[in-house]
Amino acid sequence: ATSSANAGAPGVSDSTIKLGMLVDLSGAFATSGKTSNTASQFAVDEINAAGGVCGRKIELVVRDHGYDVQKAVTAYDEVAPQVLGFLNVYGSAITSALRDKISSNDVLVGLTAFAPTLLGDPHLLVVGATYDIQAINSVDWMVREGMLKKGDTLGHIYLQGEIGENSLKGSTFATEKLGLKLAGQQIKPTDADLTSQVNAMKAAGAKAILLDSTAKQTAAVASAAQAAGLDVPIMGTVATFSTSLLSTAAAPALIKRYHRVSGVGLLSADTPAVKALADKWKAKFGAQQPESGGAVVLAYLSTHLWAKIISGTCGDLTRKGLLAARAKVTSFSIDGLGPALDLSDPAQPTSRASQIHRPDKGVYAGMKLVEDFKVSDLAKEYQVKAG
Amino acid sequence: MIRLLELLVNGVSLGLLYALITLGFVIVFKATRVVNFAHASFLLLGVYVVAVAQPLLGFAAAALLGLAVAGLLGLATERLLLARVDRHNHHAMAILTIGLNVVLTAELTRRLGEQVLPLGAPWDGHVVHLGSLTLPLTVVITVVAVPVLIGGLTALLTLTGWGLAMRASIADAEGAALAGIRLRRVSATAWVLGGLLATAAGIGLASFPSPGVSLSMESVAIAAFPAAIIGGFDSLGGAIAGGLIVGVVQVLVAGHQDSLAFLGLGAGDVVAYLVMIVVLLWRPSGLFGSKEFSRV
Amino acid sequence: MNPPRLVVDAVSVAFSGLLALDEVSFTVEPGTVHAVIGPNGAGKSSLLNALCGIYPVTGGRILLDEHEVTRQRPDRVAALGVGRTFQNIVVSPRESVLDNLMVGRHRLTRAGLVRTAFWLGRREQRRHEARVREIAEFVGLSARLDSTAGRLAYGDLKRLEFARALCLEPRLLILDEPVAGLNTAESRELGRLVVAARDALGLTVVFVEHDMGVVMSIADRITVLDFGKVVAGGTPAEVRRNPTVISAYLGAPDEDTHEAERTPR
Amino acid sequence: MLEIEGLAVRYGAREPVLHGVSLAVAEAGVVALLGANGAGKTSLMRAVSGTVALHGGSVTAGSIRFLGQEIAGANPAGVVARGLVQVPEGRHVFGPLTVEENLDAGAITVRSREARTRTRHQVFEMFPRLAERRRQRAGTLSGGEQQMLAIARALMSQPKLLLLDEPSLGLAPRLVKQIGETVREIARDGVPVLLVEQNAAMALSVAHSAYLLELGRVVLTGPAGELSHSDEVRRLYLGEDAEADAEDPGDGRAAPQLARWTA
Amino acid sequence: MSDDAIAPARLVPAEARARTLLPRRLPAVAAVVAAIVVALALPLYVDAFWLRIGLFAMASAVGALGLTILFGAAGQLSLGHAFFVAVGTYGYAFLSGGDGGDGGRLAGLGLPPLVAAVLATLLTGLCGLLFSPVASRLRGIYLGIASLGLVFLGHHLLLNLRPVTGGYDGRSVTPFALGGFVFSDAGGLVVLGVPFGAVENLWYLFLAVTVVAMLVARNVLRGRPGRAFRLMRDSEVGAAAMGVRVQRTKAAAFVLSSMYAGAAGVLTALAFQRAVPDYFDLHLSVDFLAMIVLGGLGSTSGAIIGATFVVALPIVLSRYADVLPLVVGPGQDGLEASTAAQFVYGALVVVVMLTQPGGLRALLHTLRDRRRPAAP
Ligand SMILES: Nc1ncnc2c1ncn2[C@@H]1O[C@H](COP(=O)(O)OP(=O)(O)OP(=O)(O)O)[C@@H](O)[C@H]1O
Ligand SMILES: Nc1ncnc2c1ncn2[C@@H]1O[C@H](COP(=O)(O)OP(=O)(O)OP(=O)(O)O)[C@@H](O)[C@H]1O
Ligand SMILES: [Mg+2]
Ligand SMILES: [Mg+2]
Repeated sequence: ATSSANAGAPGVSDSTIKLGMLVDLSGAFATSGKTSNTASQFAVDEINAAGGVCGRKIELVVRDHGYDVQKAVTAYDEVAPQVLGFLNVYGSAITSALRDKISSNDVLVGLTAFAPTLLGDPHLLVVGATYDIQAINSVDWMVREGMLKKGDTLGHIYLQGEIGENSLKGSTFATEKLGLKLAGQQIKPTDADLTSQVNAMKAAGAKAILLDSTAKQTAAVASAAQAAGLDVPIMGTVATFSTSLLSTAAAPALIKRYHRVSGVGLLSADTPAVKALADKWKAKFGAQQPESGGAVVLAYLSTHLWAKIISGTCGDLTRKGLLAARAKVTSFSIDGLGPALDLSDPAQPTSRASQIHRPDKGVYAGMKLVEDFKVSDLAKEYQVKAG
Repeated sequence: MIRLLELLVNGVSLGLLYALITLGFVIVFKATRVVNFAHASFLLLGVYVVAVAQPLLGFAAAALLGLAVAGLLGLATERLLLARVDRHNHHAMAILTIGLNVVLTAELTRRLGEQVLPLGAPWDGHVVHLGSLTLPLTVVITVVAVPVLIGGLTALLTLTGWGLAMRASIADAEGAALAGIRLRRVSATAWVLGGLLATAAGIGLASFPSPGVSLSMESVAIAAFPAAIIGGFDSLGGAIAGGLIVGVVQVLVAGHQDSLAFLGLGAGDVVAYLVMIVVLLWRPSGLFGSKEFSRV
Repeated sequence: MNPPRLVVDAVSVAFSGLLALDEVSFTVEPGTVHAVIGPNGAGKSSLLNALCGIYPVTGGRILLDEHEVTRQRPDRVAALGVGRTFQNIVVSPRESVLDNLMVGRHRLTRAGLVRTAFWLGRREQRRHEARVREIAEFVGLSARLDSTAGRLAYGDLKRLEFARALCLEPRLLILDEPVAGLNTAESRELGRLVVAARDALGLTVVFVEHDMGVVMSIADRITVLDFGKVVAGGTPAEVRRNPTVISAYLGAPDEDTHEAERTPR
Repeated sequence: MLEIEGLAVRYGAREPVLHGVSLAVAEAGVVALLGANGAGKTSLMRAVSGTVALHGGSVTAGSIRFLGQEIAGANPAGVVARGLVQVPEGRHVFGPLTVEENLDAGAITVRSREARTRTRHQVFEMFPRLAERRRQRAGTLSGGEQQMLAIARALMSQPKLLLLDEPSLGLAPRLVKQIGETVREIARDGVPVLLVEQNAAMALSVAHSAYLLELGRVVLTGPAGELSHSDEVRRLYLGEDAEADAEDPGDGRAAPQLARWTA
Repeated sequence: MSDDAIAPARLVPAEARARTLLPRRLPAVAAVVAAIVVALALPLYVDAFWLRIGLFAMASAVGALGLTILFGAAGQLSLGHAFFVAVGTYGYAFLSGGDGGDGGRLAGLGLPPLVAAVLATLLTGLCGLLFSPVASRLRGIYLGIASLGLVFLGHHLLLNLRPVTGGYDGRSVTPFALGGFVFSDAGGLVVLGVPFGAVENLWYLFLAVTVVAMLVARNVLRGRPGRAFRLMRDSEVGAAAMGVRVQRTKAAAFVLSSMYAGAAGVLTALAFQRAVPDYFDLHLSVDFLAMIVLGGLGSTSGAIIGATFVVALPIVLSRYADVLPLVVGPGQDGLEASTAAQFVYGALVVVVMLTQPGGLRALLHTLRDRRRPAAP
């Protein structure tokens, strides 16, 4: 094989810096993949228009893995020698499969996931609060809002795997600290009918439901709760919402009961940076709103974050240099898009702040702000267990 | 007690929908010996059409259109693809359906993505209260309509000439041809039925309290398999019984997840398969399936 | 190895309410060719299936020399040296005739998965293949060894089954309607092969056949079944004169047509 | 009624198994088709009934006309609908169905319920055994019983022309006689029969004319009585030739030999 | 159903045939030699992308060989193959993995890789044996769906047996090593100016395993067990009457095929360098089925051709799909290249089955026969 021949700085030439993206463009998560891709490209265009970083333009090398591990591994092998780092590797199964390669290549990789178990590895970049912390912040918020009182039962419906299990750590911590009871129900990403889980929640006397699921399942839970006569608030984490939910039969239930916790900002936020982003999106897609405003924001934010990191190592544009530069970023934020991010300790979340959102058909991307970035006391106290 | 009853009724309804999915699959398999790996795609395509057409045509017309499209897809599969393969080569046909499934899935994935399309059924969002039971209207409709549907189908298969023709050609193709039965017509009917039943089941599955049509419905279709086997493949009554058992087991396991923690998290589906394996060890052709006999 | 004696002692076989065999008893002397005849549905095939352990015996005993074979698994019975043919031909239609015959050697060969996997059964296999070719030559299938069995005409399939039974190197040979579907000359030829095989290999033969020409010419003794019971037995000459047999089975003598039923000389 | 001309049939890409066979069945009477194993009798029948395609074969040349219409390559069901019905080699009864259902399936092309009941009575009369077993699954019948069922099923469709492929196969002598009678009766009732038989004696005794097929070609044809006196037929099919007898291997052919296996 | 099943009918006496054997076989022998030379030289010329595909294809080919024995010969449909592959993968990862990997969460026995690989294969056979009471009692589609249960059961176990499997996150795989030589990128071996990393080294290991697996499968299929399998497939009663112990033989076929799957699992582990649960799903099982039928059911060469087709085609297509008309590059609007690749792949499967219902292998045979019209 002839690949990894030119040692030194893969992906860097005198005029360009290449960054890889391994996303799903044709599989079940193609919408997310395309969204991140577009938003990252927006950011790259801005950066390049402003002269690039370290005097070089950023170039994205995008590969589709269709959420297929085998394709992802071959695509990684193909792309890795040509890029300085990976702006985005999408999908937890994919990330898991690539972890060893990532460390042995010593390459920095941005993720679209918030698992605390991904922390501790300096090669992986998790943007914003992790699942456990978001769960804590949301329980804290529900208690502050009077939705839950000491002694109440919180029902937690969580996904099998990375998201759910980490989120469960947070809810367990919060309920213990706040004197609540916890009733858990695990679901699979493919479960479509969640009636039995909701019924179990009802039986357990849940006063509120914390939800980690796919967006479709959010609607399923909301409808099932309505069907079962379980009239309680539903608090979802990041991935639990997509804009099109508001056109399903579940919309009334969602508008009535549903809130979401998020580690990044809203596309409907009223700051210049966000407005510019939203305008770009509108210019490109017209009336068609993004399925997930959060994904747009995250990808856009991360891309700018990467530019920031790279600019910290212009003298040493190597993978090692990049990893070192990462730790130099201690406070990065774009107004309205995210909280201040501190990348200095790979073992700690880059932020512990969350926003609370709720659906609103009248707002761009279907979500409006309820409470701005806030780190709850519980979240401050909580010790993240890095993977 | 009430809760248990609610769980049971929900389980039964789910099981009946499983039975319907399986039935389409089984009829195709019995009549043509082809394992239709695209069955789940048929289901999804059918309901997708319903969901897309529904804002324009209204639910009833859209449902008919969805059924028609899935039926036609079945017909086209049989006529345009399978009919061109040597009729004894069931393996080749099965793999053909895999290829077809790849194409259908790719297209449906492209169109659906992460969306959830509302089905717009008139019973969506409605809940009925029976005594102290709270049940979605869909569940009530399912519990009534599916047995009627299956009963009708059973009658069709056992009492009519068409059913006899079907069973005869299943038993011996050459003998059937020599009795004047049109084999191609029988298999085409089976494929059409397969598409229709899948779509009918899909409409049930996508109805409230499910949020609507989404990609994950394909994997629900797979969950129907243990039901088919437990009941016994060639028995309609078995399909119902198997569906019931699986539906109820899944619902019960999910309802008692905490006390079943020793099985690991999320054991619902797995338990259905375990039940299936136990049943098979006890009765290799399922609970109601006819024993394969061979005499020499 | 001497041919075995087969003792069928009060054997009964029942299928959900239907008594297919009702206390059937007879003895097949070593080295003889023994025919079982009777009307359709009399239970002849059921009897053969019971002998091979394919049908469950509900009463009585079957002895092959000193071995009790009642209720043994079919493969155990085969291991005792019982080879058979089937009334409704059973072959692997997609395999070559040679492979179909080689399966007959199964019980005589030992190469299991491991030995076969590592080239250790080769010598053995070659020896057995040579023998199979001999047997194919004997029944007249040599020319068709490489053809797939599904392409054979009915008569050749019959020969294939016969040859495969011989490939077991049986001591007891069981044939279910071996000449059905063969014309008179071919039937006679096959009958001759059966006798030749018995003489050369030292076999005891039990066979069911409706072709009286063949039965009368090659059987040493005959047992007649009707409705699952033995209704007559004896030498061909005795049986042919038996009025019960004539009325229940042969039909009234009707000399002008039924040449095939006449014993050739 | 049935005219076959220059018929050639082949399976897959192999050599044809019939080479230009011509044969005719008149409006009445029985035509016997004789031939050794593998001569192509069954293939001819399959070509006529259209089932040859189910065996991967096809008609490559020649014509088959039934009631004046070309049926070569037609769909078997279409052929049956025209009144041409075949009893196949190997019975092909519907194993999991009961005897009665088998008969019903045979009559599926018959519209009139009354006619169906009537024919059912007739076949039960002909084969009382089947009446006894009417609720038994066909697959568990004895070989001979299945053969009866196959014949009965074909009769249920009230054919205009009947093709019988070895109807006596596996039947007891008494029934063979009876089948002979039946064939004669069927023909007398106005349904001509094309009969393939290994039991040449029976076949020739009921047939009016006969054909002798060898290696896919007609080698002899004529009135049945004439054929039964030809040397070849007598030797091969009627077993009347002294030379071929078991006790007299004087035909120059060495009897095949097989030695014992020494392991 | 050996590879010669399609050879023209031979009426030549045995001795005469033996004499003509060599010259007739010569082209075939030459082809095999050429293939081996090419396979051996490949790592020197093509890059890691292709070699990686080759690794995946070979790993799958080994699994497909197992399924061809089970389904092609013994007629036992299994959709549980993915489960057994998973057992092989995780078995190897566990047996060879060091204790306390992944921050002390993972257990491992730390056995030498070769020993671990062999034991993992045997372990998979054991799992097959445990399931064989079911496998030997069921037939056809019933077994297919019963074994489907294994995939779900397996996935459940993979997620829940944390200390062994690492849960949803999977666990990393110890690189293969033989006598102190480690098959990893760290080796630093350079051959003819080409640096030999994990992929290049593994290529040879996989090649060796695949060739052995193929020869073993061929022997089994052509020999006594293969014949017993096939008669059993066509008639269990018939097989029993020939002295075949039906239940035991079915179990044996199942165990053997599981061991193949186990070996495939070990190779998969090495090719991925990590074991992740999501790979071992129903799709994988169905893919195996597609491989053996697309290649040509029941033949060893068919399994290999089929595996290459099913594994390589989608990856290659989606890599090069942007050359198709109407297709846009990643991230642009329109028909996504990989979606187009899926269309093409699905359509090709359909086309192959329509035109070559006997599988791709038959196509090769036709081509060969056309080139050599006048075979003696
Ligand atoms: N598996 C079975 N289940 C139910 N009945 C059976 C079964 N096998 C045989 N029988 C019945 O038992 C009787 C005897 O059948 P058997 O096959 O032994 O007859 P046979 O003497 O061989 O007749 P033939 O000469 O027609 O082959 C038949 O009436 C048949 O219907
Ligand atoms: N399905 C088939 N595929 C290939 N060849 C076949 C097939 N069926 C029959 N043949 C071949 O066609 C030739 C004629 O066979 P056919 O069955 O027509 O003979 P037959 O006269 O009916 O013989 P029999 O008296 O044994 O029934 C034989 O050589 C046979 O091998
Ligand atoms: Mg019999
Ligand atoms: Mg014939």
